[in-house]
Amino acid sequence: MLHANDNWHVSGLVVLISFIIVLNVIIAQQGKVPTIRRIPGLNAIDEAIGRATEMGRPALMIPGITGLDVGTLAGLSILGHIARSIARFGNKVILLSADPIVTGVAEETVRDAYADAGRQDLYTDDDVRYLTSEQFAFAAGAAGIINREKPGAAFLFGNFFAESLIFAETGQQIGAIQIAGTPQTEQIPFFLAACDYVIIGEEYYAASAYITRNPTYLGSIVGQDISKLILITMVLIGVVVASIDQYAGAHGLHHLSINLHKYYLDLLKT
Amino acid sequence: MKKFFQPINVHEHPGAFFAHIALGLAVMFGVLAVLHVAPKQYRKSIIAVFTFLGGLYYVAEFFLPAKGGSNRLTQYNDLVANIFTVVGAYAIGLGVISLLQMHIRKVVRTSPGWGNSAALVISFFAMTTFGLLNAYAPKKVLLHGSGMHVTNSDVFNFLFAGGIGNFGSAIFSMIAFFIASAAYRAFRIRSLESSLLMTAALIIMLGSVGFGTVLTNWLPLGDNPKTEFWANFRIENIAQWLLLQVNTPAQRGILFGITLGELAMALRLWLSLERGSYFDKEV
Amino acid sequence: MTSAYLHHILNPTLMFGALGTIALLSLVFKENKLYRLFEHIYLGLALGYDVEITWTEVLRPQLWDPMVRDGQWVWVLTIPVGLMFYGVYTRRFEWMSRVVFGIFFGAAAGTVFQDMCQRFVPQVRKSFKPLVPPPSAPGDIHSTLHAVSYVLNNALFITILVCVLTYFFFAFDIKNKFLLLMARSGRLVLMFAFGALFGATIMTRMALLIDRMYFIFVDWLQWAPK
Amino acid sequence: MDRSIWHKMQSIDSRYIYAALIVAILIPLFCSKLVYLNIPSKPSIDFYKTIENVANTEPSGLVIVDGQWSSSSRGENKWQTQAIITHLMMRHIHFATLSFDTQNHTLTKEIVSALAAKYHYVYGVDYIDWGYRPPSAFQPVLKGIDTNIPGTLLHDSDGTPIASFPIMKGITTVKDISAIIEISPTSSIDTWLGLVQGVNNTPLLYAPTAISAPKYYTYLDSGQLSGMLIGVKGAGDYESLIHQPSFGTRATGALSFVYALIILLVIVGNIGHLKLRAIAKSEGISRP
Repeated sequence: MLHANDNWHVSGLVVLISFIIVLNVIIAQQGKVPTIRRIPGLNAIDEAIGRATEMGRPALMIPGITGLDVGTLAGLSILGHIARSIARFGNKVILLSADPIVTGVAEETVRDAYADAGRQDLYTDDDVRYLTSEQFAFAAGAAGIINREKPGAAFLFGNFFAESLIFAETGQQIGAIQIAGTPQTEQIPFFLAACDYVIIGEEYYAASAYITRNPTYLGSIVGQDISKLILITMVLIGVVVASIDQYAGAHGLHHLSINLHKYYLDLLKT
Repeated sequence: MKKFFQPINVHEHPGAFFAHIALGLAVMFGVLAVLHVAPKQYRKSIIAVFTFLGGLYYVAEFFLPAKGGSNRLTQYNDLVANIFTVVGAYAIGLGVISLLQMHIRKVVRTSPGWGNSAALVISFFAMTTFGLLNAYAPKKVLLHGSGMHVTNSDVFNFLFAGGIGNFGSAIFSMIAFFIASAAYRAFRIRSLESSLLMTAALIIMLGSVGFGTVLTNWLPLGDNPKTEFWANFRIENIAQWLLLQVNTPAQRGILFGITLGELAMALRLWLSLERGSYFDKEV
Repeated sequence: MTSAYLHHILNPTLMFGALGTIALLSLVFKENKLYRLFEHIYLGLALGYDVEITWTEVLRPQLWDPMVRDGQWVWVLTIPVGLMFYGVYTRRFEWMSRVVFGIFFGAAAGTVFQDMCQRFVPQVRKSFKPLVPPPSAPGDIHSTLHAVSYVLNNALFITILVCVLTYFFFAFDIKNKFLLLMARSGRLVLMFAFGALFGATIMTRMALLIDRMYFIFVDWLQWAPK
Repeated sequence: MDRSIWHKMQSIDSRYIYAALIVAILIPLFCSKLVYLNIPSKPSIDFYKTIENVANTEPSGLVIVDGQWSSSSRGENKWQTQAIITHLMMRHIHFATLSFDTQNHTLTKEIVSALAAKYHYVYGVDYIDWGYRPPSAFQPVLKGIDTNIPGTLLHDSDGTPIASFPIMKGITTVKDISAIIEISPTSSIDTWLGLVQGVNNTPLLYAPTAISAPKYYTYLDSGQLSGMLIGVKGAGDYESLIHQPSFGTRATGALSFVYALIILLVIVGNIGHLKLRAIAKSEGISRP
């Protein structure tokens, strides 16, 4: 599907969902702020920072290994909030980045976080480090830094691939409390095995809302929930219609079957 | 106006070529200067406008009705991609400055571990130099005599195939160690969740390796309709069923949620509805 | 030891690769000086390769050649835009870097509509799974069994999908016991699925380590039989 | 019994685990004569039968071997390639190799040349190297194979027109191809399924890495794929089916050891954990 007019039903559905999300963001920004459920793992952020500070060890952050895409931005947004907490605790942060542009955004994010907490004195230029964009060279460098600087807490939020376990397991071995999340679902099993707290799937995109209770994010979550409800309904109707179609096909009711395809089953066909 | 942007051959009209470059740069810097002297309260809006424009092309290209796979904008897809690639490539300096600054400082101050930092800096310059030499003059002989014949491309291969290639595989294979220790630690009957994690992993493991499949090898293979039913209980078939019938819908459920989250985040960014430390700061 | 063997062992490319492999893998036992050295060499090489690739694969073919060879001088206009990145280093021009970051944010966000339509919506359509079995194939002696398994598998598929989606509701305050149970079982199924993924990944990862051992003991040292 | 032994069982130092893992891998590597329990899986057997069928029914047919793997997945794909090429040569089936990855072209060539010397395969008569094509040309080349093979591929890797080789006599479209083998860590098989397989129901065989295999079982069920070699276990299966044990067999043996080790570790860890929990319960202390 290269253009919207290849199938207006499909693009229409996407526009409808987009509209619902934006509308809910605006409603929330006007002051009608919703609440959301607990996300296990995120409550432990302050505890992890507190313990690292007590031990006199810095906190480590990695915003994934890809360039500036939506997943990385969501990760940076979560890390920005965490950096503020770290600054408030008066602790140091080490952020490792695998992309030059992400490095730039991360530098600003972390510096701002320290400025907001009034602790500019704690921030130095070496705190946000670009290593390389080569996947495993980055992993080698990160594993070395984790072993040498022994962070007391590690926050892994971004796009991770096969190397996820290298960070998580080396961090685990030096005794860091680790909290991780990624939109790359295949890596979640490894985070589950090696980290103390893992946020799963869409929780990754809901994390900022949960940490900050910011109306914009909360409104967005409501929009996403309504969209999910629409999708579930569509699937359930689809199951019923497909069953009738199967029955019709088996009993020679071809006319019915053609209509079911025309008016529902094939609407979203691309 | 359109004529102004036409290509000019630098060898035939060097004067015109450089004049255009100078004028173009002057106008660009002029625009930037105007943006910079604009009152500070407009800065947030300026950023919002540019963010919106940055995404507008792709949105418009997608939604404008197309005939035969292309519309008025489709022909510019390559150009837009090229512009983003080229501008993005300039950012490489951000990374290089960040890393080299730190390590050169270490070498200059001979602070602990400066030897390693020196190794990093030397490898960096060696790779950059021989990478470029390999691109421009791969066959040029560097060392010759006493049975030796070393070209630029040989040195590049030493660094690339011998170094980067092997080192990458080594780090990749390190995951094998970690997967073993992580499995040992995580697969415990500690809670219902960790028990489920363990059970599924063990079934898949047994189903995919020699001694596991031996366990149920007394069951028929299933190539005969009479015994077909019992073949379902072979461990490799149970493993396959788990991956297809349990794993697939679970992954799809996650995908639904994640994609919606991604869409919401993208919309907030594009329309500058995003809030948070980076986006809220007064500039 | 014969001189041919020594010559083989001391082949610079092979030796560099093998020593580096051993040094890097030694990290799993203990962080040590040799690891540190090769880690830094690797980082330096990779960063150098980044720079080299950026020139030979991006800037030379897409900027330099079009400008110098084809006279497309307009590409020079990208330079001031690229310079804006470096605003991060100064207080005065810091805000300028936000403009160019913003353009990139926008571009990353702008492709999302096509992505949703192309990758996501088909997944919705593929979930329309009938709960009525298809007519049985002629001569199928297990037709009832096949019909039952078809319906059960599809029902299971839909149940898991809906349960997992229920788990991902954040803003709706779910009080209904049945829905709570669905959300809870959604999370449990997720754990089961993650376990399966974990198990399925082990072979590919191990194969790579086996290959590295082969590289060291068979290809390089030639201690183990070929 | 002493409480500390249970403690040790549930918290073994990971360095011992790593050392044990290395030993588990090295035993089969050094003892090439060990015999392992391994039963070829059904997809592997189907793969083998398909090739045997080509040898029996179309002795002069041509098989396409397409490689998309590079050094990062060589641990699995290299041994699959070696086993498959060995089988083709043992049964004297003609084949053409094709690569859509720069590294793959060199890696596949190494394997084929070594085996060609052993089985007296003559280039251009018994096998041919269609060469490397950039990944961006993947779809166009596959579309071209449907209708005009010599016209799409034009030259072999040395620049000689492929139509001039005896092996290409009578080969013009996909209808003249006896089977297609895809060896790849990516989802490239989708494109073969979508653009080539259905045209003439050519038997399509797939050799993926273990990670990417699960997605493709459905195509085995539907018959669009005629067989599948899954990861390094698939390579081991194949070597035992053609009675040519090589590295795949040793690697499969190593895998069995490694898996047994991990399962053993999990069991030991759980015994320690459960016992400690029981002790703690009986002493009235909450969880250890």
